[in-house]
Amino acid sequence: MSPDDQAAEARLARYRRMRLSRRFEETVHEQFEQGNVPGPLHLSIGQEAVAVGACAPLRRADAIVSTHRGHHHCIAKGAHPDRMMAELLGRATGYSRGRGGSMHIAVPELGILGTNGIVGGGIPIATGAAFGFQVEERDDVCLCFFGEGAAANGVFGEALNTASLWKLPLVMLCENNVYVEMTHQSVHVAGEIWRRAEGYDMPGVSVDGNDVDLVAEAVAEAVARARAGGGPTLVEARTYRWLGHFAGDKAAYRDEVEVAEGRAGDPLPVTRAKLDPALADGADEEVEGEIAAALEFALQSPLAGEDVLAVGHYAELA
Amino acid sequence: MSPDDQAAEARLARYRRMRLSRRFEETVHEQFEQGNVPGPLHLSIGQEAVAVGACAPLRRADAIVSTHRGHHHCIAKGAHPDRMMAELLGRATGYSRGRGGSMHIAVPELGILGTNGIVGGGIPIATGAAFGFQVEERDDVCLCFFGEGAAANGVFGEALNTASLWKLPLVMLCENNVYVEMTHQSVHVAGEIWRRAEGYDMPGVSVDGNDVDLVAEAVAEAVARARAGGGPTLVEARTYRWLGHFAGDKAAYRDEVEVAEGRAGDPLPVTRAKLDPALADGADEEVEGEIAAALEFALQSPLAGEDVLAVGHYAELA
Amino acid sequence: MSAPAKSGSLKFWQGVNQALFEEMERDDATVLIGEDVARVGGPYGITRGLLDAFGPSRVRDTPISEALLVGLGTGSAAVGLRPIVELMFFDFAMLAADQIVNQAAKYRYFTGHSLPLTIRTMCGAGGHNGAQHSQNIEAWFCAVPGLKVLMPSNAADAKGLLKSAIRDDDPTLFIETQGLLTKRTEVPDGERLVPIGKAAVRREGEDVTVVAIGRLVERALQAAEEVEDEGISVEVIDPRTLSPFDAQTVIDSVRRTSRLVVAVEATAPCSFAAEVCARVTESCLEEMDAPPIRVTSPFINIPTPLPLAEARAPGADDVASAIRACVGKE
Amino acid sequence: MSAPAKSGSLKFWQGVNQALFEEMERDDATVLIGEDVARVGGPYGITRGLLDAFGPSRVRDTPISEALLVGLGTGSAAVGLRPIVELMFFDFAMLAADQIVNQAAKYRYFTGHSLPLTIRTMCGAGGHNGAQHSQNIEAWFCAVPGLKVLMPSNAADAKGLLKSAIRDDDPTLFIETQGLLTKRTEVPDGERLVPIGKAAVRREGEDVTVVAIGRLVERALQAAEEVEDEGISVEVIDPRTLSPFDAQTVIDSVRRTSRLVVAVEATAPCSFAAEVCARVTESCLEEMDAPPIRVTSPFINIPTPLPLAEARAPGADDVASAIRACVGKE
Ligand SMILES: Cc1ncc(C[n+]2csc(CCOP(=O)(O)OP(=O)(O)O)c2C)c(N)n1
Ligand SMILES: Cc1ncc(C[n+]2csc(CCOP(=O)(O)OP(=O)(O)O)c2C)c(N)n1
Ligand SMILES: [Mg+2]
Ligand SMILES: [Mg+2]
Repeated sequence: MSPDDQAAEARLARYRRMRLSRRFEETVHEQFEQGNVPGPLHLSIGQEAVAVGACAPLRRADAIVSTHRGHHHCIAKGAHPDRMMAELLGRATGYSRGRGGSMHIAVPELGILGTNGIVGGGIPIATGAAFGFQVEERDDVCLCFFGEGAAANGVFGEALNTASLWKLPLVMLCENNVYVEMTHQSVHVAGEIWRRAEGYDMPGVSVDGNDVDLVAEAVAEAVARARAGGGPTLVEARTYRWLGHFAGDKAAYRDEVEVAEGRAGDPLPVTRAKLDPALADGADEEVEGEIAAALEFALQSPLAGEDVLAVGHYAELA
Repeated sequence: MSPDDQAAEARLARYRRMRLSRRFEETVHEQFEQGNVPGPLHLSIGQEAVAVGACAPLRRADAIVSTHRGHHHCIAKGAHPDRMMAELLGRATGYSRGRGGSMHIAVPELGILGTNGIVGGGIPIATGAAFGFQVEERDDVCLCFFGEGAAANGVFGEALNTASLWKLPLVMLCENNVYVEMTHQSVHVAGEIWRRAEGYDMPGVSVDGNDVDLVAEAVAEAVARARAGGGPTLVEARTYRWLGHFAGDKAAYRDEVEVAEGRAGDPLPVTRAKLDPALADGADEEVEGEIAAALEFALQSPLAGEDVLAVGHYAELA
Repeated sequence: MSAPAKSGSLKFWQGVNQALFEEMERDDATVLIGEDVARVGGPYGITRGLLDAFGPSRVRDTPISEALLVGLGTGSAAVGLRPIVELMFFDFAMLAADQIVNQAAKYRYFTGHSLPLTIRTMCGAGGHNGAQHSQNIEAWFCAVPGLKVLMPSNAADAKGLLKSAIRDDDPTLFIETQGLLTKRTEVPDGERLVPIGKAAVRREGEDVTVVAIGRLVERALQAAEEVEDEGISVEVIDPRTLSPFDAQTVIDSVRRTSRLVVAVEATAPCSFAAEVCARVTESCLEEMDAPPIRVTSPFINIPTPLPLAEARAPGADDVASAIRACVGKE
Repeated sequence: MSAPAKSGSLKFWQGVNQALFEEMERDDATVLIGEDVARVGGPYGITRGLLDAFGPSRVRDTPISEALLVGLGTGSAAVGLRPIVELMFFDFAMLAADQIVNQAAKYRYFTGHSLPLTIRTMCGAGGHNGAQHSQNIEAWFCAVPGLKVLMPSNAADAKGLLKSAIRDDDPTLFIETQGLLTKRTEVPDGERLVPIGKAAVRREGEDVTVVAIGRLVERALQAAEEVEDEGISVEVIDPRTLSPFDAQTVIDSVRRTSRLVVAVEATAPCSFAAEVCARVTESCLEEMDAPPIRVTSPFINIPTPLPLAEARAPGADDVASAIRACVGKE
């Protein structure tokens, strides 16, 4: 296969993943509005290019750590829409037995170490995974997703400092979607996050988070450095949170012009435009099928019952 | 009085303070070796110029927050050697009733909000004091002393971020004495601490911490900015810890050449050399008298007894 | 938006909101800081109207820096403010534990000066927020000298206790309960301060003393109604202040009823319920006719789906069964 | 430096040191990280020799970042290591509470995977380090599902329990006691694992059961000697594991003796001592002839001067008086 063909194939795959994430969330959002989601839902619609681009350079053995807004991260790293849908719909077949929901999805066998209800809570864990890879002399890396709001949690600086000192195979990926709950990032972020890397003697870059190829490129460089023992990199990807902080939040605190501009950065059309339309249509169809099947699987699955409450707290009882 | 005379007088005062701190610690160190200090002792000998230079631009109403190694900070801000000596010797007349010791000295009425047993623990409190001054629309500032090791505590980044966003009248003074307990700073610090300011959109400077005038100059600039509403500044002062981490620590983990070079930076002689010898001798004499009186005061005071244990936990019982 | 009507029937959150309004009006040194407390009036709307009323200097949205938040309170209190710091969920207090316990709580001990700091937070599994947004760790803070720990169970006490907490010259931890936010109670007109350290007898009875806190108070009262028809007379006591704990009121009651049930939303080990059992049995075991019984959540994590979370939390029926077991009428 | 002799009479710290050596030898996935644990072998010398023996990749000095430290353990355990994280003083665990409780302890619940993480720390007022370096907050962690909490009282158990903790597939919090570091006990030759969750009866007796942990075990045994001459026969039980707590062993004992004294170094409110009183009275109040008595530190901060710190801590004499009071022989 020629390099061009490979590039085309890679781009199609990326588009397909982004589309899968988008349709997954649109579908689960509908389910939420129908009252079928027994938990909070933080949607990442509009941010798909960050997740898919960042995971593109990763191998199955690489790890990612996600956040409270992590459906797209999980899907980008290979989580199955059916078990994710089941989890969000509170079904016993979900990744966390239907008892965890959106903020507690983990698939360690795929290197997905977990979404997290604590903002910034995953940062030390990601650093730890990178530490583990280094001790084990594996050339795997850990990619840590976090929001611009999470950068205010002290563990951010703790992680940069030690990761840089130890040259850990860590990629710190700040997904800046302009909002932190109901307030603009300017309330939360002094200066620019990617510039904080320099103070810790590590490279920092800023990238257009709505261009999946640019994100993939930037992260690929960071991943290559990490695999080669060159240490961590801080990447800030600029994108926009289309919807409210959580499903149900009308986000009346934002003005329409800003929202319209934000949505204009939709990462899907740009990528789709670069594809053979027939292939793109085919991908869309596949995605529809996959999503329909996932929803079917979830709705067919039994709701998590009280029997799931006590299990899995200790090895003895696992 | 001519500017020159003023400068000379100021320098004499600074020298006198440094000398007071040096002799205070040498004296308490002797007492420690005689078994008269019922607590840990972290000595700052060799670092006097950082404390005295940094406090030189401060007014009584300004606040400082200190660390576990804070005798020189307290003396520089005006704490009385007698009550400090009493505290370190476990006497009921000490600043903390003799029950707190070296890591728990506070004199709020002098703006000394406390030394601290938690490395980095004072950083949020200093930020809070600056916040308080801002809300009260006072033009006072808070100076936060912390070591290069403390910069690894997450609260460091949390403080820089919010202080910069809110333009708080805060001066973050990193006293880099090259050691963090028993390990070299290179084990603890990625890059250079003062450079981290830029990532938080605030000014950062590095200064020779063994030159009291240079420290005073750098901090005066930061203080002026803070009083004028210009926000926080990060100042890193380079100095050297002459002795072990605590009294009793032989510091065998350091090589003699390094220690010799470090001690060569003694801040006292350089300053003394710029003084009228007669005045300097006079200052030395005064200091000897003050220290002798302080030791006398402490030794004459009763040891803190069990009666101090329960008092001062709640307003009702204070 | 402005402050809700000053009296009549109020929701729990409105009691909190009114207390904040009244105390911020009363004392200019009072400030409120927290994540999303200003512009949007709090994720649950509890602080709505305060920014408009008191302005951006005294009411501030903060970055996500819980440890710093508490330090902002401690430091500003040390230089003359009377700050109120909101930690959105009690679980997040873990990120600030050093600043609360090692710093704020010990400030007076080290300095001899007052520290009029109020920390507000929200506990419990009343939402569908899962294992990291629903925990009850009040017991941690009851073990800390220098702190005062408050947990109101209704709108009137929420208002009156918070006002007392804000005026108090020691650091107070004021714990709101997620499951109570929208519950209504009558709130008397005019200024009413609920004293810190004083328990409330919610219902008098002869056969068994039920000590309940937060969300379990209402459930205990329901249980008391339920078993009344069975001829069991229940006394229900709401400590309201967990530290310092008004043990005497409880002990006097148990001396009369000779039976004790303690109901809390937390898990049992080393909980406030354990403390009540210990304090009471230490003082009057000989006068007790039955073992004390704790009604708590099982020792497992809090699931996200609300039905499962509610299934895990102790209900009125659990309290009722405990009462029956305690009086030997199963 | 290398590991101390493998047996005979060992100091508490040597038991810890040997366990670390043996387990790191046994399993290459075992790593040790902490502040000053490598080059200087720990501020108290507990980890001496490990860097030389296992090298700088597996034994690392870290920056002062307690929250990150625990995360380094959680993340590396998640990808295959068996990490041991040292938090120099228990007080500093407050800076890592989120990572311990919200993250590590819930990992298996959320993921279904093991998390073989061991967190070592040191509690108690045995030094002259003051109110921020001497606290006993073990009760906080006994309230956390998913964690196992261990507190050995002698060198042999320190060694055997730590070995079990390191091999355990759940996160364990291993609490060393400052006041015991240099105390000697006989440590049997060869490999000996002390089971997690099993209490030890240190001394058998008929009249009263004394449950003691950490530093209070030795003091309880001294007290037992002391009152023996007065004709009081004391049973002393050392739970060793605080969570899960081996309540049955204690309850069976109290059923025989009908009396309970609980001695801990912590302050009383919501302490492990409160939990023991609650568990025991819940199960066998009718069989008890006297109220339980807690012997704890008073509810005040820990002073820095060692004589004052010792005056504050409960001593053998305090345990003895409690025993006499409990059996009614004051
Ligand atoms: C430690 C902590 N503090 C506060 C919260 C409440 N909270 C949930 S999401 C959120 C905003 C996070 O913003 P950002 O990091 O930018 O991520 P985004 O939501 O934009 O994806 C906050 C404050 C939390 N979950 N954890
Ligand atoms: C949170 C916390 N972690 C660890 C310690 C133990 N400790 C005391 S001093 C110290 C080193 C501090 O180094 P630095 O900040 O450079 O200050 P210096 O001692 O050089 O003045 C450490 C690790 C502590 N007191 N607090
Ligand atoms: Mg964001
Ligand atoms: Mg230093």
